[in-house]
Amino acid sequence: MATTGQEEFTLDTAAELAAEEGGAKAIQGKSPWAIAGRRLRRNYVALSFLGVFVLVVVCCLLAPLYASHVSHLGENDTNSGGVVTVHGQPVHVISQGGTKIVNGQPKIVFGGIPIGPQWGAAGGQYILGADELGRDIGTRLLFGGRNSLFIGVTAAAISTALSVILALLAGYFGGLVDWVISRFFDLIWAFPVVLLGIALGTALSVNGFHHGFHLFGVFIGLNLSGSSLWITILVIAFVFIPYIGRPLRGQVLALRNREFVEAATAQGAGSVRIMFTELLPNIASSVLVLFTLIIANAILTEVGLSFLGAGVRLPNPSWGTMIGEGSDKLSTAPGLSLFPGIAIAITVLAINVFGDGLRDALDPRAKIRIEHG
Amino acid sequence: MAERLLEVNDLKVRFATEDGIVQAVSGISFELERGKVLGIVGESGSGKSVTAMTLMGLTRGVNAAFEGEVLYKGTDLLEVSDRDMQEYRGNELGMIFQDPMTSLNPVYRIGEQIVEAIQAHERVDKRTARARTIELLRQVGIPNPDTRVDNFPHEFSGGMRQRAMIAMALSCNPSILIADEPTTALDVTIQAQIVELVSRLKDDFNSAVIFITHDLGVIADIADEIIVMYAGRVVERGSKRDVFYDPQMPYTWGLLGSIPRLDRPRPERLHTIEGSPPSLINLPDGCKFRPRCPHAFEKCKAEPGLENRVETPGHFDRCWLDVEFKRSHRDETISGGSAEAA
Amino acid sequence: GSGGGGGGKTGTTSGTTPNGQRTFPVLKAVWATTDYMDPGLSYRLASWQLFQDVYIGLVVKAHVSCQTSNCTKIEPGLATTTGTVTDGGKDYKFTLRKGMKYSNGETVKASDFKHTIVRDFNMNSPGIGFFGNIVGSDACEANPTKCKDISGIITDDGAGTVEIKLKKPESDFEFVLSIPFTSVVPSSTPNKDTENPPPAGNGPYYIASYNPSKSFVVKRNPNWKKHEIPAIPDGNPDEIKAVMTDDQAQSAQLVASGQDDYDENLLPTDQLSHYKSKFGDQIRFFTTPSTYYFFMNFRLAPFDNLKARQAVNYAVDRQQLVNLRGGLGVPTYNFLPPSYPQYKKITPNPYPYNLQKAKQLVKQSGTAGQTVTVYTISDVAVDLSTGEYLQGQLKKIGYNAKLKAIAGANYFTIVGNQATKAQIGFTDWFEDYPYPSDWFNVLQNGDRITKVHNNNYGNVDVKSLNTQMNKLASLPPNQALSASTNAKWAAIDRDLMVKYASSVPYLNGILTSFFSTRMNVDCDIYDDNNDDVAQFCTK
Amino acid sequence: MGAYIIRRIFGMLLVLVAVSLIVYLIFIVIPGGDPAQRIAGRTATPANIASIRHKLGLDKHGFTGFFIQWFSLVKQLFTAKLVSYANQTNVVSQIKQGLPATFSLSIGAGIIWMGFGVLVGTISAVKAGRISDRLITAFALIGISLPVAWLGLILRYFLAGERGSPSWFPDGGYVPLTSNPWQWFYHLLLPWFTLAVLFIGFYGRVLRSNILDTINEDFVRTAKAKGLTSRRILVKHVLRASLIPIVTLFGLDFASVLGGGAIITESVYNLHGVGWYAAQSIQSEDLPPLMGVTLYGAMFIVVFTLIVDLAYAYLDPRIRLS
Amino acid sequence: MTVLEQASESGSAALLEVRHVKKYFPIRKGLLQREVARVHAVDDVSFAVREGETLGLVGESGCGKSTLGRTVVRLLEPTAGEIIFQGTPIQSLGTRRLRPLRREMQMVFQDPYASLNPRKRVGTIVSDPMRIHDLGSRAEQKRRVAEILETVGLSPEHYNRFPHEFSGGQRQRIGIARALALRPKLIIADEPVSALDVSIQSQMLNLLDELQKEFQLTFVFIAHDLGVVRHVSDRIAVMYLGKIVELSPAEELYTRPIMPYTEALLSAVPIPDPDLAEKRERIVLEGDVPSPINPPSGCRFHPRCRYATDVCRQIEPPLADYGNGHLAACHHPLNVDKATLEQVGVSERHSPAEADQSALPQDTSGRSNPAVAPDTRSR
Ligand SMILES: Nc1ncnc2c1ncn2[C@@H]1O[C@H](COP(=O)(O)OP(=O)(O)OP(=O)(O)O)[C@@H](O)[C@H]1O
Ligand SMILES: Nc1ncnc2c1ncn2[C@@H]1O[C@H](COP(=O)(O)OP(=O)(O)OP(=O)(O)O)[C@@H](O)[C@H]1O
Ligand SMILES: [Mg+2]
Ligand SMILES: [Mg+2]
Repeated sequence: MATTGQEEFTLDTAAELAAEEGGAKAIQGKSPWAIAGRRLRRNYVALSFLGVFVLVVVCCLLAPLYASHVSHLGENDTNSGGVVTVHGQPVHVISQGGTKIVNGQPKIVFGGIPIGPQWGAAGGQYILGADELGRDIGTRLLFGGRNSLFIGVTAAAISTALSVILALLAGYFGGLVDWVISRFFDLIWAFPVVLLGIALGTALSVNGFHHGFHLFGVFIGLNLSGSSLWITILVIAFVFIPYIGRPLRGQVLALRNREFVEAATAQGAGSVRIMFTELLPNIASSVLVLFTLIIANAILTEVGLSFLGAGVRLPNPSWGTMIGEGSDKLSTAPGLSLFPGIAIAITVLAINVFGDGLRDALDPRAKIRIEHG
Repeated sequence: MAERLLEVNDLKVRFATEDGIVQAVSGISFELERGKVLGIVGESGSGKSVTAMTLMGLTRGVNAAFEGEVLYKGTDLLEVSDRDMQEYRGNELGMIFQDPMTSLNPVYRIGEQIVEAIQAHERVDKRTARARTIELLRQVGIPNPDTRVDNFPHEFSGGMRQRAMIAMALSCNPSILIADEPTTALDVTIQAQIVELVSRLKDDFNSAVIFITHDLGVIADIADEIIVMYAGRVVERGSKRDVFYDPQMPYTWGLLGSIPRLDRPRPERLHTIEGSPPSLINLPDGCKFRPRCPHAFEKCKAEPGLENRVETPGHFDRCWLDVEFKRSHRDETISGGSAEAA
Repeated sequence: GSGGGGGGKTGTTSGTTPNGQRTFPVLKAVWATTDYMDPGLSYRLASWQLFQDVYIGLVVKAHVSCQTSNCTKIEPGLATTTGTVTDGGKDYKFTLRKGMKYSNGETVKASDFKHTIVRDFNMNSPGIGFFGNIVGSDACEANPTKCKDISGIITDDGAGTVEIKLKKPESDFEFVLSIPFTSVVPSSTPNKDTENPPPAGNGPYYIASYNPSKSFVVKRNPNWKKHEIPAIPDGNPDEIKAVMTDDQAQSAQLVASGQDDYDENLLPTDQLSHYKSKFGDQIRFFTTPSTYYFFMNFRLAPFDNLKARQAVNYAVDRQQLVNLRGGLGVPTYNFLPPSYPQYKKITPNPYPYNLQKAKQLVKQSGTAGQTVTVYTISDVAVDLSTGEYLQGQLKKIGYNAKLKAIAGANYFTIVGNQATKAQIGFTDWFEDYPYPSDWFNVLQNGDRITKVHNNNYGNVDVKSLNTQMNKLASLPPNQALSASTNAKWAAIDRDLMVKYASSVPYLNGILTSFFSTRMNVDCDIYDDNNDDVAQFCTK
Repeated sequence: MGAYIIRRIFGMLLVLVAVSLIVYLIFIVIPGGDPAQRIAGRTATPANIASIRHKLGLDKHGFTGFFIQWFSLVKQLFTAKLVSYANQTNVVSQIKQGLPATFSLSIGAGIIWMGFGVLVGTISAVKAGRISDRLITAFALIGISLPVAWLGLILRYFLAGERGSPSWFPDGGYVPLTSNPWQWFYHLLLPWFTLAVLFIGFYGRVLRSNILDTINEDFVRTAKAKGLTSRRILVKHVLRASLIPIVTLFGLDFASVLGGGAIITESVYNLHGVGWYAAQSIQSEDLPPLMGVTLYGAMFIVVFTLIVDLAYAYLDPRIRLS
Repeated sequence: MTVLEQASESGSAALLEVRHVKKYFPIRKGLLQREVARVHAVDDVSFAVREGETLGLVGESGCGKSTLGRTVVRLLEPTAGEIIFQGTPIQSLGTRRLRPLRREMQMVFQDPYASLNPRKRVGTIVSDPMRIHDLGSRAEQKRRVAEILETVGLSPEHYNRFPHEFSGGQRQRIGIARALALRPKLIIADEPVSALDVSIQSQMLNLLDELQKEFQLTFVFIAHDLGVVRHVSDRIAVMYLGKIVELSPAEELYTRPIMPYTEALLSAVPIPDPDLAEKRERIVLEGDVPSPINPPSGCRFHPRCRYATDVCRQIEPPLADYGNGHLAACHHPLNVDKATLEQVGVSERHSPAEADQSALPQDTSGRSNPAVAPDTRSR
């Protein structure tokens, strides 16, 4: 009966809105989605963070342009012996070290310190500095972002899709099916996320994953080389299954006893029809919210895995590997891990804020537990 | 004349929602005296609960606005601060809600919850409070109250929970007991028990009762005075006999006629009130019942005031129709086809 | 023998070294973690550094600095001499010093030597590969855990003599006898990893306790008599207490903050200049007898092609790889490290950095565009970057280069397995003992290629040079170190690296020693691959 | 109740068996990870390797070989005889040695994140819509958006260590509580907060929305109608109900951290706990320690799941265990 | 004469026959999830519904009305018994064989909020049944939906709206439209008006009435409001704790309740007439309905029955015919004259040796049915 009372929603704002919307008539014939959309449209914070996320995605998609027109270095182009012109002066991309003979005594000259952020001083090169092999951090950041986002979104999508199917099966059929699927969830759940992720990531990255069978000459299965991004994606997708599957199963279980499902059964609808046309639309908003949450978490998990060397394989850049690679050069080249870290924080924050707004608009009670420790 | 406990003058309550402003209650007035039962009837959404909760100060919030007066023994409760309102709640005004399943905190024992209510207003130790709780439970008819006091709400049946709610509401001897549809969720047999209990306890505790329901049958049993609400307004108000035997508002006729009654022969067709209650955001002009009223005429485009239009004092209605016209036409609505069937 | 002799002469732990009063009570150190604290099992620098003052073999390497003196010299250890060699280099005879005792009070017996070698076999020690030339070792090699006796080792506890018979002469056998796998432990030591406490010591110190990957405590051997073995200093610290960590930053900070005195780990390359400017001479740098190189597989395309191998040599800018280590390295084109008497710098520079030329060679070889997978170690940042560097360069000269990073613990097993078909990759070699056969014969000899566990990762196989190496490795000790032999080794080095471009050596490593301000760095003797902790002194 | 617990324990054992089987499965697909070769070292002879293979039962192939090897691993683990392939240290004793650091980290961080989480959640719910709520929500959101590895690195870099910046905190490492309580505390402060930040943000947000949901419950309205003070309503009725789901979360998160789940924090700060041990073993692809750590971690999660369920039944009397 | 015989005797064929149907819900516990107890939700119920009639089903909350309804349309699997629909036993038909029969029997649900999928448009909700059974083309389906919407009093413009945009009464109309979409013969309506306001409720009751006439529908009408049931039903079955305790032609139940439970139920119905309410004597039943897990022995109503005697505690009374198709299960039938009683022979047939004198009808001749006004009694 009472509204949630979360918003500071005074009489004035309500009157304004009502006028704006043309009163209650305006909502006639609008789907729950449209109404959620209307709520979302009013949430300027969420929308602006969605804008931030879109901006990040667009920037990352433009990475090849950046590489060819601005930095003139590809994502994996090393340039360790190179020299760039900064303010007309030639500067080594990597400071040169070694032993020099000084007064007949060998003396160590420390080197290997990559050039720092140039902010345009080097004519578009090394805007954010170089890494220890002279690669352009800016370029790698954009390409790394592509990989990180791709991993996050794809892993979340796969995980969500699998979980939805499992949750529907478990919740709808109950009994033995539910028992088996729930135990499967329990089992993955019983593993510490990071540990399972790393174990799988490490194991698969050595020689890849090559399992499947041939059917009439067509290969059905997975054939992934050890350095494939898909390994990271599948690992992350796998470990998150119970985190989405469990809450969804609960929802399906609750929905399953709703009268409209009984009504469909009474009309003679089959299980598949009920699962996909009656139940699925009703968990769809939770799925959407969980999906955004899982994207954020998948991106963070990628960082954890890559940091521990079980994620994206070098030399492919990803924000996680970049942080890991830069971790022991913080004092001479802090940008190496600082920039990707900031990029992740902004991206994940944007997803989280937008996800929050989405949840407020759709208002399912989505709760999810994930560790990254 | 008995002590006047409560006087509500032109109370208006509005809520801001995202769909617009809800005029939940628009100008409701009544008085209540000790020992009396005021029945409020009306359809779902007519503002019964909002009225009741506003009396208790439970509708306050950033999205609510109030107008009018709620004078309790002379104090305007709308002006009382939230903190001071705590003294009135439970102590002066007790309340029972519709759904006994959710109105009790599931994680505390029944006894604890009643003891808490007692201790909120009186400086008594646990033991005394508990003894009183057991006594209260006995009074509301819970068997073995000394063991039942330690049960959790889910171990009680619906009827017993509602009894426990009543015990809780009465624990501090409030002058007014507000019962918001206390029987709606219960079976007829249990409903009868609860109605009987409330009217008995009203006398035992010497309090006044505001009894909200949408069931005219229940109210015929218990109320002294009746308010009929429609679209946030009082459309008819009068003594029980006035409202049942001399209803002035076509809406009241409709209500009476829509009930398939056991005390009358089965009609071919039930009377119906066509259409559905108006949205409280976009109220129609004039008489709010006009769109559904079979007798509406030109004058109804202006809203009638709540006035005494009949000879009986204290019987008010909001209808432009001529009293004589009403008296001659209402029976076909109220008794429906029964006349022809007989 | 009973040999309890003059144990009571000094009897105290306080003492002096030839340099005067330098003993001090406790050395607190930060150490790298190691695999085992057992001379029969451990194969890591971190523990070998300790063992040189704890577990003594028949002979020992000189405890002198390689930077200033000839550190490849072998000196008598438990034995009174470096051994009497007869039978054309096939028979070694040693006589033990009298009255030596282990830290646990047991007497050092001649039979302990044989027991030590048998124990190595029984424990499947990584050291047993060194014993294949001893007469009667075949059965033990075939079934190490069942090994009971080796007929080629004849000991006499009464006379205190040890005689070792070899199947054929072996140039480096004296050196083999100086590595910890042959360091003598008491016969009572069980044939398994003892973990804590480690086996009793027979040097000036013993390891009192060991908590794997956490800490250890080393104390003076109460049964050690002053100057008992001339080649081994008695040691300054009375006790060494070490915590173990592989976190370079943390370990440096512990010393910088004065909590500990000595940082056994490498300084974090990232912070070299910071530490250097702040702590100046408390940090010392030592070039070690080590070579970092890329192997190239002779058996697999494209590196079965000489031009391709040469191209890689041209394409690797040694200076950049030194940079990757923060400057801690000396660029090299030789396989042998410079501290060896057999070393002869290859001049002029055979492969000046020249990408153009490299590209050309690749084109000429007809291998351009082939897919090449670079193997490297994943969990050491520098090694990973090195691999990335090589991959980048290979790409630049026209290969479709991929990178495969493998955990360090597994890396050599994997690339050493022919089934892996590793084409090219990172590797490095720190000497077991200072003789070229430990380099060429192990790493570059075609006759030593095995199916698994191959140390010749590149399957380098040059028939003529194989013969030459085999010959030079089977000399009696008196010829093994002669000038002409040295020159022949140097020639092999040159031929392999220049004529056959068998590998891409790029640098000799530099390691750091970091001392707290209370330590006197002048006492620091960097011998072989390690500081000699026993000789540390305070200011 | 008793039967319920027995049934649950039985189920837990099954889960553990399955977990061990999965870990084993994951690691036998590592082709290069032949433990025999690894144990034998760099100069091993084929015979040497063969004998090690035999000892480990690796010479048995096929289906039975698979189970024999798996069974022998698990058996060795439970008899505390399992040793690492990389350096032959005893897995159980290594895990035991990691316990003080891991427990110190988890318990401290747990207290911090629970305390702050509840505080943050309650404040922002009570002040819902106001500036303080917005600020807290913003911080909470930022908190859950920071990668732990990065946060740890940055904190360690800026606040600890010998890098020119003032070193306010020690640069990683663990000092046992028994040897120096102050140093123990001092060394753990940064790791505690690093680990707790994410959870504080997360718990705060969950609690906030729980509270806002609960406030609209009928029984809260009843409590108001009784005339209770708003503080009492908040604490006794609202918080009590809102905390129930948090307790579940906490139980599972805490279990996973206790079980060595704080791998990244322990690695970044070089705390030699169970998580660090796991990270080390993973990097060296060392099956036995991983088997040990995973089972150890799974055990905590499984046990705490049971504890959470029991606590839940206690906190919410409607739930009957069966 | 049994219920079933009664149905066939009365001439018109039974559309639905329910024979000794039981539905128990197991309660599982312990290590192996053993079944430790059962909820006797429906316990040996038999009745028949003739084509075109409306059978009302009343009883208190939890007495098994919905369970019975759901079991009949095979939303729940019966634990035992037979369900014969149009002469076909359907209690063990598989999903596939059941599907064509589903066209013939539909269900209307109580909760207008829960019974419509909130994510579907009204048009889809109503046309779904046709799609499931592949009836007609898209266009035809659409046309039919418009038709049906009109029939139930909604306008075709509502086709594209969502359920949340409708009031409770309108939603219930949608639910009815959905049930009608397949032109079923039998509709099981499970408290279709309980959640509605009186003014809307009467609209609904009238609508159902019209529809029944228009489409020759047969109804099983479940409700707990005796007034509502009386208004719609031809015959009424009263349920108590999983059993039918009385089954009677509609009016007769109100004028001549035989079972004391029915009597009490009737007397508890509030009457919207202050004078009548004051006058009439109420039988307030003590206590609550006992748990269906351990139903009381003998007559299930005995703990709350004011006429209960020993025989009630020990022996379960069978459903006996008191003439005129009026059946009741009681040891102490009310409103029955001696002749009928003798004819039924309750005491001989159903009281064993220990049956005492008290197992005779109470003398209630002097007391009128308190719920019913005098004028209707004469009818
Ligand atoms: N806090 C609130 N904010 C906004 N709208 C409210 C609030 N409380 C009540 N309303 C609206 O006020 C109107 C009156 O509601 P109220 O609960 O008083 O009806 P009622 O007569 O009690 O109905 P019922 O019989 O269903 O209980 C409804 O339309 C309801 O949606
Ligand atoms: N799925 C189920 N599992 C266990 N018990 C059930 C289930 N469904 C119903 N019951 C129990 O069976 C009994 C009969 O329930 P049913 O819903 O048929 O009652 P009802 O007469 O329809 O009541 P109401 O008037 O409240 O709808 C109740 O005690 C109920 O608790
Ligand atoms: Mg209400
Ligand atoms: Mg029901």
